[in-house]
Amino acid sequence: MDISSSVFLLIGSFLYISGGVGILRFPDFYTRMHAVGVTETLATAMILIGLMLLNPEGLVLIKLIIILIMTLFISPTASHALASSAMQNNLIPKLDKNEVNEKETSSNS
Amino acid sequence: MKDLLSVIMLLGIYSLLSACFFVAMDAVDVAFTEAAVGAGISTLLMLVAITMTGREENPSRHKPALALIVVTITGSLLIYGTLDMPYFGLAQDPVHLHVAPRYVNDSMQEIGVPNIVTSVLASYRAFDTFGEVVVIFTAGMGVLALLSVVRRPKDIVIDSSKIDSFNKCMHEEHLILRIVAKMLIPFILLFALYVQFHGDYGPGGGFQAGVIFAAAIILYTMLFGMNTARRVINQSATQLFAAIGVLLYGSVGVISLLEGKNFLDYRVLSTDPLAGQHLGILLIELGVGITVTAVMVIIFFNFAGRGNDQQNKENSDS
Amino acid sequence: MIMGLYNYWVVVVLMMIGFYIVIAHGNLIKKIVGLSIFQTSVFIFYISMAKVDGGTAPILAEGIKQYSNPLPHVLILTAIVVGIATTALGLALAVRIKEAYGTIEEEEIQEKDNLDC
Amino acid sequence: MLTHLPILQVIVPLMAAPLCLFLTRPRLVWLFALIVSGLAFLISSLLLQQVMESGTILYTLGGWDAPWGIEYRIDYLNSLLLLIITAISTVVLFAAHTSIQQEIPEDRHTLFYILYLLSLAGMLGIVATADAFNVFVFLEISSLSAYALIALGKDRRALWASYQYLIMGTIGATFILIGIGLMYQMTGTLNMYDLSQRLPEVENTRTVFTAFTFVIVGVCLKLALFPLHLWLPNAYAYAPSIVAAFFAATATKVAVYLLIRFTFSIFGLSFSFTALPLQMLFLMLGLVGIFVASFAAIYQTNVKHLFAYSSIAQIGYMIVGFSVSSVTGLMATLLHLFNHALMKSALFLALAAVVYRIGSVQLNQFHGLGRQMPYTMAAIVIGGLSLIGVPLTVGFVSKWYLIMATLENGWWPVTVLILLGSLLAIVYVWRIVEAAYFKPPLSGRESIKEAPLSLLVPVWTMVVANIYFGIDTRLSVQVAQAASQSLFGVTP
Repeated sequence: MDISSSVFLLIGSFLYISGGVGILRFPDFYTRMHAVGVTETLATAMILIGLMLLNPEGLVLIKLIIILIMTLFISPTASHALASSAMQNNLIPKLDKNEVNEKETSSNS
Repeated sequence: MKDLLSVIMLLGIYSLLSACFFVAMDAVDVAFTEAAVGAGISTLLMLVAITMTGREENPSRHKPALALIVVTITGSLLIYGTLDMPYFGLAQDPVHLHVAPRYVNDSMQEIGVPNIVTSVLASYRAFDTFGEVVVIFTAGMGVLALLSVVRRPKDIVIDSSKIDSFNKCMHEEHLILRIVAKMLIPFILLFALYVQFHGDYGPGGGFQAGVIFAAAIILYTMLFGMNTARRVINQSATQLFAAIGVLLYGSVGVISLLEGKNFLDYRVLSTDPLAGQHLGILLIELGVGITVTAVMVIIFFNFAGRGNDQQNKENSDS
Repeated sequence: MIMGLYNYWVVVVLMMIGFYIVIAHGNLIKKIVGLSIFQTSVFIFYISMAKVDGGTAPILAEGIKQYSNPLPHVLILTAIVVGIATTALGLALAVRIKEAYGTIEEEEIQEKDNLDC
Repeated sequence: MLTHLPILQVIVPLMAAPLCLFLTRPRLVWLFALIVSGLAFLISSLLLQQVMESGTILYTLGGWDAPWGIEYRIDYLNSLLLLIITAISTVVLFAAHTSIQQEIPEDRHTLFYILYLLSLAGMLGIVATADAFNVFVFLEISSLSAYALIALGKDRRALWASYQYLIMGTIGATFILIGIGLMYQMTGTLNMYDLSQRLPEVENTRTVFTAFTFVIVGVCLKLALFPLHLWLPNAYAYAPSIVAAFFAATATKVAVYLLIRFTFSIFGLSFSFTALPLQMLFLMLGLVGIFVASFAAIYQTNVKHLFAYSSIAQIGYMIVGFSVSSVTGLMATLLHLFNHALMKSALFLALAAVVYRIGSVQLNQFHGLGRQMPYTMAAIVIGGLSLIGVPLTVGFVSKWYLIMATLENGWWPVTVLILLGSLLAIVYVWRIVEAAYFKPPLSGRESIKEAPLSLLVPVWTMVVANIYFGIDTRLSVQVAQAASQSLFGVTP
């Protein structure tokens, strides 16, 4: 039980870190959002499952399950809201792979 | 940093981190409040405020030398003051030897509530909490005095037909957000009630519950528009609720006065002193919850209403 | 000594950052942000002094002997509320100032006032 | 019910404030607020009587004993302050209904009265309580409502003044909070009496020294002691006249009270005056404050600004009396506190009447008002004489005791400086007299009439009080003497 929970926790932490790396390394707003949005949901789920395995009975388990369900709803919605508001405010996704463009966005941010 | 938006987001993160620090320091109630207030409501209010004041800061022309001197003097005085402080975390610090032991050791017999913070907050130092509710009420009245917009009846008549058409086109845009929010809001309200009535046993209480309850209403307002929210939540009724909360708290105290005991002595509320304490704490926490919810809603509505009003004026000017 | 006091020193540094922002910056919103940092650091100071090594959160439960001091927690709950009340009022004033003066920079407001006199 | 007077003093206005929201018409709200304030005045006079008969009154809130629960402790010092605050508030409220008609939009009237009552309750709470943290909470109630009230002023500069006051006030309050935290850390208690018992054990630590400094600086910010006075002139000048009248007479007095309470009752005399060179520092700041503010007052063209600077100068006198640190000196401070409240409320109420008629308080608009508004102008003249300290007015009594106190200590240069300061007061008061009586009325303003009776009655109530307490000094001197003797621990 302990081992499996630590495996889950480790996977979750790894995903968080990779999301963080993504935020720093990706070139523009949408790709960065993508990096965080995707990893974060999964990572949170992993960590919550890991915690459930640590304490598999009682009120705590129910609370964790509720948190899990809520996160599964909320974090994709938040990413969606962020992306759509960026789109509405005319932030154009970077499509070409021009080197000059890349430097501009990184210096802007 | 010249962009106020990022300044405010960083402030929110700072508040959330300090909330985490409070958990590490065993102050769960405080952490809860700091997360709800510092990271939640105050960030939100600041964001609404910068939509009206603009988010760019001008390059400054000030000379920081004087400020630096003042800050250095104050800082070094504080560091000087820390040198004789009792060390951090030791059980024999004076703070832990006087006054506090009674709360830890006797509050179970005297009040019968497991959460010591609640029993100190709501019974031993209940008058401070009464003051706190009045502070919140004052803030609500102050914001009302500063920002409330007088609505001409003409606007409202035109509004109601407009709202529906406006809603329809907004519905397309915010489809996902609205559906998720509709699902979440009942849960948020339920959670607020849980926090409200579970405050005796775990972290939580009237204040945190009030903020969460208000957060649900604010979420609804942000997604469905001020005008739709106005149909559900009556402005003047909200103001009355803010008053009712304070009065509920105060009248618990007045009942003890009428029974011949001192102000806020809950033991008169029931024949059994412990049951009296329970009832008293329940009632005053309810008062706190009502006032906080109402005031938060008042503050948000007035900020947002002011913003809408400004936009309308600009539109009619152009 | 370093282990016993470092917590307070961090608090002092945070406090002074907030205090500096309040007095040195000219933007009204930023002043309020500074005030917020200043107050939050005072909260951290209070909460730090309540901590007892090996203690737990002050919610009575069986089998636990050592609790942290609940009194500073209560005081800070009140102080947080006072803080948000001040913030709300300050922001409301800033919004009104923006409407009346068209700016929220301290120097520009002073200039406009001097013109009025 | 008589045993519950200490708490009733605070909760009557505190609970009346939300009740105002249930009343529909502003006129009703005004009447209600006036009754509440009158009731508070009644309670405070009963309290003073009780204290005079039976000494200090203790009242535990929630039935919990002192260091664990919050306690109210009413002695001579508090009851004097309570009496001043409630009396001024009642008289000022009487004039409020007429005055705010012109200065505040109709839909804000109810809110005005609510905030006014909250501010009153906050000040009463600060004065009545014996718990250091409770002071902070009520300080915030009174200051938050004060910021909102000042911002209700017509001029846009009122907003800016209110914002500056908010920043300075919050810094001051946070400093006090830090000071209280440090004291709590060293002693483990928040009750003032308990603190005064436990502080001597640890008084030689650097932490207590820091706590003392922070509390003093925080209080001085609220007090507007020179050089921390920058927020005050604009706040008083651009606030609605009624608000200015109320705060000029009470707000700084509450801060002086806190200063006295912290230095004498909590830290104790010997610590307060040895840890810092407090005596010299306050003497210097007080004297410099008197002169700088008086000179500034001479050059003002706005009469409200003029009186605001004169307030700062008067605070200087109180601080000088405080720094003498003898029974007579403290007595002079307390007397001046009482008397200055009477003078400034009379003057600012008279200004409210002027604003009501001519809509401005610029000095060049005062021309010829001496003949057009004879009663109002006579009130300003008597109030001004009192500021100078002419015999038969209250100003004379307190200056007399102040001079006695400095002479007792052999500080004759200080005495000379105080007298010189009074000469400066003659100059700025004379400027108003000159404008009002010796200049012809402005053209197009011949039709200005005397202010309505609802404003004249409160103005003249205060003026008569100025003269009455200048002649019959028994009550004020007796209470001030008893208070300062008990603070010095002298048994009469």
